[in-house]
Amino acid sequence: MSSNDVPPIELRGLRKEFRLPGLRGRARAARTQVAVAGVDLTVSRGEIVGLVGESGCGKSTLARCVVGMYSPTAGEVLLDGHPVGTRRSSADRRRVQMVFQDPASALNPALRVRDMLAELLRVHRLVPSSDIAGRCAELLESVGLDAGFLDVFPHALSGGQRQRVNIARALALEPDVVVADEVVSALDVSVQAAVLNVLLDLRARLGLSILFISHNLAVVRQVCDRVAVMYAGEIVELADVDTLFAEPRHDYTRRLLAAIPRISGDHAQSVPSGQSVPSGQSVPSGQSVPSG
Amino acid sequence: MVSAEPLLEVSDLAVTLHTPQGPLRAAEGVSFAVAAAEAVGLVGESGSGKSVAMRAILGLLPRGSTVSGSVRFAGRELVGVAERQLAPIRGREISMIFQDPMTALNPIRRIGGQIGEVLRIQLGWNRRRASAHARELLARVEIAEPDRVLRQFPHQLSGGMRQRVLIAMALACQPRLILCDEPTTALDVTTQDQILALLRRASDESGAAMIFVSHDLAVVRQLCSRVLVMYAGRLVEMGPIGPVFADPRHAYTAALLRSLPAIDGPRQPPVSIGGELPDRFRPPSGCRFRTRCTVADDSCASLPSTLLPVDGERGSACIHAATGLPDRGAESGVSR
Amino acid sequence: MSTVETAIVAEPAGAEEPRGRRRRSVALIVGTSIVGTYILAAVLAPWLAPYDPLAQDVPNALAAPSGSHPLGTDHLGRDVLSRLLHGSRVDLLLGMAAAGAAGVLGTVLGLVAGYAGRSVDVVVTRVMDVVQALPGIVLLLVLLLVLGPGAGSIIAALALTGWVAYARLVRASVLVVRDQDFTSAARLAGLGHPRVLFRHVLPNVWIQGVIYMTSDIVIIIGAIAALGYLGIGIQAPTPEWGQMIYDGQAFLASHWWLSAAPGLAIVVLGLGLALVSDALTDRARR
Amino acid sequence: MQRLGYLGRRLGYVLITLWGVSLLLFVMLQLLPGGPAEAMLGITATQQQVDALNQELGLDRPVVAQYVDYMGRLIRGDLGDSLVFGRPVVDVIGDALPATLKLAVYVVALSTLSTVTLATLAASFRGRAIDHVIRALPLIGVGMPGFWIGAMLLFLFALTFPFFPAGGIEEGFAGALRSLFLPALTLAISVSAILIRSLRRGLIDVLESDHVLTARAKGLRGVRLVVRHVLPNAAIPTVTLMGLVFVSLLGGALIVESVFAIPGVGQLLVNGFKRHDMPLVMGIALLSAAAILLVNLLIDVVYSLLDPRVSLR
Repeated sequence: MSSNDVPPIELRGLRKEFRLPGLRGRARAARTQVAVAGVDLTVSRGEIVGLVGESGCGKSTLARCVVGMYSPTAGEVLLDGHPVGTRRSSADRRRVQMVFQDPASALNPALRVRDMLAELLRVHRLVPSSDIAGRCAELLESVGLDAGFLDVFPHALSGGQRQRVNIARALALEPDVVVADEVVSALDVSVQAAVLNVLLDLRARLGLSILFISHNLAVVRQVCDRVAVMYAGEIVELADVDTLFAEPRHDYTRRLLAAIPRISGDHAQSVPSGQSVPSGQSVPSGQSVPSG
Repeated sequence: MVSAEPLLEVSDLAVTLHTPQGPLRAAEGVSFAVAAAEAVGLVGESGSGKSVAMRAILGLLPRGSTVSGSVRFAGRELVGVAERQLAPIRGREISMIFQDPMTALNPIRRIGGQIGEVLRIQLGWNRRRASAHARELLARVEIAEPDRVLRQFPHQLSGGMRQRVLIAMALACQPRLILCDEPTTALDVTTQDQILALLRRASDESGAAMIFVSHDLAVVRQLCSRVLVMYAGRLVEMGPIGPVFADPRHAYTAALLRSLPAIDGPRQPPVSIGGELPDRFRPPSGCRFRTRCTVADDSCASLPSTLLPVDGERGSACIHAATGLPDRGAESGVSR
Repeated sequence: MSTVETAIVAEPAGAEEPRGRRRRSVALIVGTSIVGTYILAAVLAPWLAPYDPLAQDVPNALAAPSGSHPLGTDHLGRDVLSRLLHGSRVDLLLGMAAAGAAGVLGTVLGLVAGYAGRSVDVVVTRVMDVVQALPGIVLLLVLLLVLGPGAGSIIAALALTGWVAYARLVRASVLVVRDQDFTSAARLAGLGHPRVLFRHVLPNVWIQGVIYMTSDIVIIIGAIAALGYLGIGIQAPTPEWGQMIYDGQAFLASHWWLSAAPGLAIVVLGLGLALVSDALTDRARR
Repeated sequence: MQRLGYLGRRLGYVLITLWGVSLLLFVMLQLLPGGPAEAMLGITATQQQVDALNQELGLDRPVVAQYVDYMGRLIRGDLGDSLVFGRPVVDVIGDALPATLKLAVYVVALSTLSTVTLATLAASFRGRAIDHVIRALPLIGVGMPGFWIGAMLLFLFALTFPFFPAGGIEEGFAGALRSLFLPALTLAISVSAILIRSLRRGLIDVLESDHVLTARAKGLRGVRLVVRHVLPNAAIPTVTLMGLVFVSLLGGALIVESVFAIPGVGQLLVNGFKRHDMPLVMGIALLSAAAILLVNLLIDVVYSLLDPRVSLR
């Protein structure tokens, strides 16, 4: 905990309102929807902060304010201690990158992986043009994909592979902060872990700061250092991950934790176990399948 | 009273879907039985064939699909039967709840009409009687203002409310079997919790048997007494849920359980199953999990998909079914 | 999380017709051959046509089809087959030019309106609404009054009437693409608007315009023929299908083929283009 | 309440668009080569004749003053006098309107009937022979110019087999029904070509939707399923398409009237164009725009009745 270090990203009193269309004049105030109601949050260098909450709590809006897709109604976003204006410069945009939720729509179907990565490197002049090909392969390697995937179109990738390419794209710009918005929620459990490990690895190797947004508390517990619980546009609890799961303080956090189904221990067994398998129903022996 | 014959008996069920890339064998060799009033979980990941197998029971597959094998429900065969003969069973004896409550209701008809409809066509009730009963059903699924909701359209309700409406619809004719196809996947955790409690109570009260399809092992753990595990179109393990989860006898079940992030207990780094799902059009020979398996050997390539007995109640299609999985499976498997 | 499963369950095209793919590629081949034949006929008309399309032979007027005149002669004794072949130059060329102009104009406006949003979008959308509030033929006539007679005017008038359909189509696709995460990602990566528009949005939407163009050419040729039929299109002696249908109508009872032949020429061309369009739509959907 | 608000907004939009059309037409008048007067009189006219007509029409005044005058007359419903007929344009069009209206109603009835029947058949027997036949029809129909279909129908059913009159419009309901059958059929063929495609696609999309799966899981099937859960939902996108179809119908009607010698608005337009009767052409343009916008408004009403979600927009 080095408090004298300037955090790569800090939110101060961040607030975002949306005006609902249709009404004008005096009724306008009543038709304003507050998505984020004044949030303070800091992500230190090399830290993974989880942001959890249910749909509609404002976590995605918050993410979009952080990366600059929305300009906040009030409050500010500070990069390395310097506030960024509503119109972000290209250099400022580059420093905060986002990995999107939906692997299907996050990659341009018309571009090969190589072209997509090379474009970013070229536009921002991140490496000399002779090194672009090598850097592309290196980026894929850092997310656990071999260079063979460079010449592939997105439709030929599985969900997990797409999500890794998405991370590689964010990495191409050498950002300080990555906002990971529900990056594994569209993936199968067996594939989720691979993507999570990529994030953990990047944090360890590059000192990346990650704002990890998820509705899945179990996943957040696996990868995050601190967790912020969001409810109705506000952060209702912010704590170290072990503390939060062991001693939740806010009533909403407690309810959220209680609602999660657990794999261990018996919850409810409505059917007496003796009745569950009728006689003659044990493993059928004669069942065969044409194999191959 | 336990009858000798199970309520539902599925044997050697195989489903071939027609896709733009050609015929796809989405499920094959699926055999299991469900007793009256029993709750069975059917788990698997994308492409495991679990939803397809479920829809095949009621003949609700997309056009051009072909089904072989047998599904016997209360002594009647359901495979290869005309739509005309299946229709009276659907919604009355076997009902189904679907995954996405946002799209599962007709957007341009009122809730009351949609619930009442099943009573009118299946039980021949008149509009007034059906409507009165629909109100009662809404109250039973704990909807606060049933009278108002009856007159509303689906878009005026939240996802959780719509799923309650769908449950009410499924319970309407007091079916003997309820098929649930990932009914809580699209919902928030707290809403999911309420819906699961509701489903548990509903199946207790009605005495209906239930097959609960889910990718979420924990949800199935909450609700079911027995579990079936599918992978790449085949059934790989089945048995009472406690023993299966405590001591899995199929390498896939074990790997899946390990990869689950836990909400309590010691914090552990993410563990994944290496590799990707096999090509669905050209699956590997023998055990389909062997390409990602850490405890496979040469014999796996020629292993039949038959479930081998573990003990009287359990079966697994793994070479380690009888002896238990070797320890190295528990350590390796950490990969990217 | 059966996203793959539901995707397959919901898959419409292939699931309904197993043999569909082969039949669709047959459709594409047939369609392209038809269109190709027309283009060849137009290019080679001077060599293919047995007679001068303008040469009159009044004593031999209204001759029935025979060895020397496969489709007979019209009321001025001109060879119908020769006029038909030369007509393909006029109708096809004008049709493609007008469709091309309308397509480019509409695509650019639709792209800009959809991507820029806000006031630009409102202005373009309002203009589209105004143009579409007038039946095409009425606007066409008004524009021709202003622009005066001639092939150039006809192309310009057709383009000014026809761009709206392209603009609507492209704008709608842009709105979809603009909401996709990859467009946001491109913006977040600090790429400028022109680059995002032309490299990330355009490649995903232009095919819609091209597909529509294949069916639009037929509609436009129909309109050109309609102008000819009404006697206000391409001026008289030049062979043009619509004018030929009109000329033949006076002799419908005795010489039906005079009207039927040029009409069939349009119908078959339309069929060919429709087959191409259908096949392309199918490819794009996949 | 919400629905009324929605319709109010739509009505406002219609008025704005109509004003846009009038502005467009005014600009066109100004752009006429040599000015409207010369365009009307032809290039053989002497300068005195042109000046006289300019003065008579007030075209020698500044553009702004002309525009104020133009809008003032429009608001009073005055579209000027027709040069050819020497009578107010409104009256001339009013005389020709009934014939065109009868034709339009006839076409709507014929095409709706054939569209619903054929599209439902095609969607229910998807992939079978009947579906392929019905799907092939629009492919041919789209390419057929209306006036040519008209001429061929005329040849077949009026000249070769004289079931129907070759032109004009007969007295009385039965007469109109008989004499307008061929022109209506001509137009219905091209209109249905578009509609069948759209409705078939819509039906198939609905047939594959989740809520139809729910309905089938409740035990619905066959006609009841289609009538209660498929057709109403599939009709919604097709209803919105009707607006565009009406536009093409109106345009087509103008041409088909020439083929069948029906004394309607279309004939007026063609004659007006050929004789450079500007007030008449402009009047027809403005009135057809008004008709189209009105139909679109009507479609919005129907749409808001069909789809409960619309009132929230």
